[in-house]
Amino acid sequence: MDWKALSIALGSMAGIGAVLGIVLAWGSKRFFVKVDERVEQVEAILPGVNCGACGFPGCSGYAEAIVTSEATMTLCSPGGAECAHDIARIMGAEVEAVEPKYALTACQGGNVPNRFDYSGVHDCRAAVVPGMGGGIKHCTYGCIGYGTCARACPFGAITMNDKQMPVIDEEKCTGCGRCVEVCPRDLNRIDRESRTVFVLCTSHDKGAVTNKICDHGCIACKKCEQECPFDAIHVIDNLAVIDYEKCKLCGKCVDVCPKGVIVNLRKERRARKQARETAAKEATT
Amino acid sequence: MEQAVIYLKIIFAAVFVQNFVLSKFLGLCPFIGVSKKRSSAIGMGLAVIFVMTLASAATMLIYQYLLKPFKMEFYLDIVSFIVVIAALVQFVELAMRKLAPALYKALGIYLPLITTNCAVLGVTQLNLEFAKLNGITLTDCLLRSIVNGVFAGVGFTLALVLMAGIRERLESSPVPECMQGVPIAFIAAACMALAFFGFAGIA
Amino acid sequence: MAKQFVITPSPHLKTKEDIGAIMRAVCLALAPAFIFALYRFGYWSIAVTAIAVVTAVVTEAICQRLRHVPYTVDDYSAVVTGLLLAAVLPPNVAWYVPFVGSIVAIGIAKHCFGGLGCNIWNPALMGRAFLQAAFPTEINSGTWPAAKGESLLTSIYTNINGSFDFLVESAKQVGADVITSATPLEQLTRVVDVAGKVEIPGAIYVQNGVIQVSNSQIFDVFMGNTFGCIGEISALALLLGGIYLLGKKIITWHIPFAYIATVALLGWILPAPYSNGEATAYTAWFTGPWLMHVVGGGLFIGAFFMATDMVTSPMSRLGKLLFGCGCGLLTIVIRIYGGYPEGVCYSILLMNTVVPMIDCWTRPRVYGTAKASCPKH
Amino acid sequence: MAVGNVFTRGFFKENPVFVLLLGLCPALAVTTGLKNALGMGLAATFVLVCSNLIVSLSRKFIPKEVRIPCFIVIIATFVTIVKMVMAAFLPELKEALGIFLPLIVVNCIILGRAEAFASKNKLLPSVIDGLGMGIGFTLAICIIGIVREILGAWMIFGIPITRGGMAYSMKVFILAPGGFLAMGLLLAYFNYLGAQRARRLALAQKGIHEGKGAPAVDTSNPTVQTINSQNMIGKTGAGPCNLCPGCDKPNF
Amino acid sequence: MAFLKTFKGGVHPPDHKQLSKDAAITEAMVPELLTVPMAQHIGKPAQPVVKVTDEVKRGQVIGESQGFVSANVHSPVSGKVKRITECNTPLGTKTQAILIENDGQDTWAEGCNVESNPENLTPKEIRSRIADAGIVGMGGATFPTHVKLSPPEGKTIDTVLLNGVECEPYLTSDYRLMLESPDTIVKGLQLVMRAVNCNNGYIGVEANKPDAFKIMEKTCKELSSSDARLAAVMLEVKYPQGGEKQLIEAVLNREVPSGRLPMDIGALVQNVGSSHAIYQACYLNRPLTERIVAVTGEAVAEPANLLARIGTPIGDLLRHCRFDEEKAVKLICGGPMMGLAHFDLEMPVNKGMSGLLALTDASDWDFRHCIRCGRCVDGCAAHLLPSELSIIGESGRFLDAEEANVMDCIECGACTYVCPARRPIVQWIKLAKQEIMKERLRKAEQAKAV
Repeated sequence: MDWKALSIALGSMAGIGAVLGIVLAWGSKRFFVKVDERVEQVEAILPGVNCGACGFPGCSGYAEAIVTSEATMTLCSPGGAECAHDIARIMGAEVEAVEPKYALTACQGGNVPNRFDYSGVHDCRAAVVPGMGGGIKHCTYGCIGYGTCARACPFGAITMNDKQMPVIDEEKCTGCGRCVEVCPRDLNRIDRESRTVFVLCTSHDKGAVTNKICDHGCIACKKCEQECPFDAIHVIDNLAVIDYEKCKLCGKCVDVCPKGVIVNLRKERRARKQARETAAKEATT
Repeated sequence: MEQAVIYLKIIFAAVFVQNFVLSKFLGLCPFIGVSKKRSSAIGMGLAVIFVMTLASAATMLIYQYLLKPFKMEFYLDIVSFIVVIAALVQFVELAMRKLAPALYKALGIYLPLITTNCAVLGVTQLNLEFAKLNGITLTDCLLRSIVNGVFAGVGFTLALVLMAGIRERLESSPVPECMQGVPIAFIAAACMALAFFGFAGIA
Repeated sequence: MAKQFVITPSPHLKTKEDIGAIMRAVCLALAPAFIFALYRFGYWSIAVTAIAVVTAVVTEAICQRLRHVPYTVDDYSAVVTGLLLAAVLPPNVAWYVPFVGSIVAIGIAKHCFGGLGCNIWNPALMGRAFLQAAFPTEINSGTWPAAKGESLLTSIYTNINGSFDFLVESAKQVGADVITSATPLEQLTRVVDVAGKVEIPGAIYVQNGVIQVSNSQIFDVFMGNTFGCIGEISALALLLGGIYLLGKKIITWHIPFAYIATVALLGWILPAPYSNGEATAYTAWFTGPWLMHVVGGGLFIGAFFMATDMVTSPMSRLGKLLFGCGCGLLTIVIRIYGGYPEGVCYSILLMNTVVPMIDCWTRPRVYGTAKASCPKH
Repeated sequence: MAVGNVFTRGFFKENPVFVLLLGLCPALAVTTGLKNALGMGLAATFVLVCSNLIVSLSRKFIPKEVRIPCFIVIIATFVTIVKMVMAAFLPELKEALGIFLPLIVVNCIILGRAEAFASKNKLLPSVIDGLGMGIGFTLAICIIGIVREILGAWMIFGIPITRGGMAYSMKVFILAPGGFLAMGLLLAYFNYLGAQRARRLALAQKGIHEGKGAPAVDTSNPTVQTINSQNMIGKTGAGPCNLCPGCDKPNF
Repeated sequence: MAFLKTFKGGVHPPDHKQLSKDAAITEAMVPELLTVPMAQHIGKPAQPVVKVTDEVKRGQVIGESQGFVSANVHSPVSGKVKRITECNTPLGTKTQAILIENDGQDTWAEGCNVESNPENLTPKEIRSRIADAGIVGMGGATFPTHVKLSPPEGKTIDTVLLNGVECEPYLTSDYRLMLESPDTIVKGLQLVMRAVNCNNGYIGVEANKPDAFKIMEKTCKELSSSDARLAAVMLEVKYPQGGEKQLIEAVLNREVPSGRLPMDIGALVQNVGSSHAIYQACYLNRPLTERIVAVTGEAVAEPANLLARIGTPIGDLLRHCRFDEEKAVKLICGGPMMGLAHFDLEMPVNKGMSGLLALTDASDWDFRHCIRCGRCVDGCAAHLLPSELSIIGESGRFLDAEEANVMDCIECGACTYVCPARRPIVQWIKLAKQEIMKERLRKAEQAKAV
């Protein structure tokens, strides 16, 4: 054993280590800057899809806003309740449960005839630029059908069916609201899971006009208005509108609507919720 | 004049002919990871140049004054170099955060990436190989490794920035789905490396 | 039901010149060069071309099939790529060289990046660079087929100075199929000082630190009476094609002009290394054989057909000038100081790499604003 | 976590090269042939196992603030040992690996495993993790190596595949561009396979989506930016996106 | 020919003007029922001031201007108000419209159609005459003219440019007007110059209309005086030479700063048609109730330049010129480069409709990826990078387009005309502008809320 070499090696390594250690220790004291670790912690929890549903520039912006308590912790739609709880744990606060929200398209696109041929960019927003005819279909309130919402959805929850109407997959939908922003006809809306009765039409055309061009359009017949036991649905400007303050989601209006404009999603949603819960149970066991 | 030509050749070789990324495969992780945006590519590149220069100088000094005289260059080089580089990077980061916050915002976030950037340790190893093979004077060795360090960093930055420009363009291209992101970056790097073959044999 | 009119966005007039028309014009412009190649090198050169073109078209169709995008082989862009690739291959390469080259050019350099319009590098040149690295012996063989039959131009210009013809003639006399000789640019890179020795007819040599190239040699090379790749030997034919493209406004003058001018200027200015027997010496400044640099090798096909490739060149006019100058600089540096006799291919590829940056630096000044701004994204 | 999973996940699901995109430099630099690739892979595996072992043993003693330098020193020590052993017994291989042998120190896989796994787990799992990841790394670079050797030299393990077949080899594949190209095409191929698999899975269990996949590297600790950033790079790579519920898109 | 004045950029589409170039201006048949839209101009729509069943006379104000940037609307015929409803307009929007049943008498309202000498009018009076007559930019932009003539305090106009360029293919209405009524145009120009108190007036004419140039030059020389220097300027044939900013650049070599107006650099541009209307308003007391429309295109058998009443359905004009409804594929109001396609034959003529084209070519938008040929960059009169904008548009990142100066685009369509990949660049640009405006509105609202 070459003791000399060993001791030199040991000594020099120890020396380097000591010198660097001292320098770093001094440096960390000398150049100390306080940073809030929580920002990074929160950012790590956020899904990182930068969808903007929270209203901040990306997940990092939202994380910073949470830590500086500019924003509440429940704004992240994609992350959902789980995410909110994790953030709350870091921030040392409790949050109320977040009910899931889903998007819904308020048009069923019932066989509306075309007014003209269109050749150009297939984007609903392009179709409503002045001079582009305002959508190919005769109904100037309903879905244009170029799938802008489907392309805008960051979660692939919207697909266009063969009738060129958007179909929203509620399994994938996180209620982020991108589709609401992009729809030039304001057809998409985000609503709580428990709210299940909707009028799927936005046409303010006169009943006769709507009747002629659309088989799923509100014709302002007022049957729903008469049927409603809670005075919660009214025909305003040729369109049935539900007042959710009064609506008890009984679904009577759904049954009387001759055009199938009003729908009730309770059954489907309940079934799906049950499936989700059993799946979650299985996963834990 | 002679000296100048020699250094010119070193520089040309470090930047183009023996480009660290495109012909030596050094520093690929940051090359692929930080080349998505031009601004961050420039930041990363500058940080690498900075650290490479310091590391080249520091490690050459350690080699000349510590490892070589005590005949430890065979078994203590890696350990001592990496420790010095790690400490250096951390110290620079600390100092920059305090003294130049603006610079830290631009470059500092890339500094932690550099410790494990093999380009930095790689340049010290290459300098070492040169110093071992050609026993020229100490100052010459030092100067050479610093120049090599700076311009290897410049070469890295060049490749990184060009790559960032290309990837920005690719972002709006209908790249086949399975190739999006990293695979196409590698294929672009392959094409860049092929193009850089043109410099072969110069100097 | 009333008549349904068509609604389209304005403008309602569109130029007749679509991508297909542009590509067809490029094919047409390349025709003289290939007709000349048929004269000069015989049928195998056209077979090589055919292999390259067919492979390119088939690869394009296959790629589009795999990517589930519409077939656009009818736009002739794959044909152009195949033609250009063949143009920069030696006439006597094995069949698999153009085959592999076209697959790489279309499959990797074009469709991996998203197809026409998205490629960063000129596909044909990328194919060529790949082949150069993959099959170096095939590409740099230095053997060229002896001209089949009496070449028209050979007979016309033999009496001037058969610098290359005498080789062809002698090969024909001994019945050889191939002859070994250097292209003019290869000769330029291997020049030696022959001070005091006899002058070799047709060779390029150095005297008193100046490279000696006779006008007749240059004229021969210009006419295509020389050795080289299929499509690039006749500067005259390429010039005709280039003028046609310029006339049809398929290309603008900026890139070819900047490119050729830079090559000529730097070819004249820069000192070239040569061997004076024992060591490497340098010729004097401002004495370079600039005309040989211009007409020899692939400069014309590079300047008129490759560098002007729309997809891989800058968009603004200033950018095009910059691009051309960069190509010229790199070409000359590689030719004089680099390891390859020809620098056109690599110089264009290198400049293609820089195009995104050039595009950013040379954004036009927007009407009514003080200066152009490069968006941060 | 099951020991078997710890061992095997590095092979495919979290392959350090193809999925996490770590250790790219050696994966391209020394894969001109199968022989070098195997040598590098084994050397790295050895270092990985040993460093995981020591890190795991000493995880209670090393103060949190200086653990990264400590890990680096531990790794560097083992790399030096490998270097010396190789110099003594396999000088040829050492020459072939060149500077990439000492550069094992900065191979992100090793530091990443030390930080993310060994410093938090007991001895046995740490060693198994190191072994699994090491084998995954070796596997990956051997795949690259074999592809490049066949295409570039028409040989496997230095033995020609057919007599006189050299003519068809494309020498570019043993050069730098070929390395990048092979890597890019292999990654694309694995992406393609991953996407196919994800699509099949999604079809099979329509709707029922597993929870978040186990993160490759623990991201909850923000003090170690190095590892975080590496993980960020890893995320940009292939593999199904495990961020959003029900998403079957590969995450690029 | 060598160095005619022009601007930087531009393209050369085929002009197709021979179709209607030699057809003298004729009066169009006045239909039984006219639809007079209330929004025929940029700015707030006019407010109807008549009720259903009211009797109206020709030239009577039926829509009152709302606010400063707005214009009056007058009845184009005498008759009875039948209905107040909605109609499509050539501007591509829907607006309120007054349906008037024509009584065939064409009785002018009181004080209208009376000759008067405007020599003694003050600038302010000229402006108010113009405002009362409801004159708007008749080249297609339909910007209220009196607004243009009222520069705010501190801004002076030193040059008035009359736009006789008519660079859009097919269109010949301005050309015919210049040939047939040169002195009204020049007198109108003099009135404008007096209204803004400046001495220099130019009329820009493209070199492909040498006869019009000659006649304008002659008239200018005749009417020029020391305090009103008039000249005709021949300009290179290039699209969009007739763009306001391009005309200023070509004639005066000045650039309108981004986001500003020509009056900021002391220039004022008027269409020759507007000038003619100003003449009629001031000399004849006739409000703007008719305009010249070039009805042309491949599907029109007898192309013509018709003097049509505002409110005439375009179907009537087309049938007047014997258009082939089977053959026609596309109807365009305005020129083929900037005009909008329409599908409604009942849509009325408005004040800005300079042309009515029935084309047989559908020109599908089967576009490919940008091949970066750079033709759009060379052709762009605003010196933008249309290809970049199109790529931004294609990938839907509309808000990014703002950084690429999309708001400076004049939507002339030159980029889209030359694009060999057939990319609908202008549509993406319009879309991006729309989205950016929406975003700005949203931000402003947010700011207001905070």
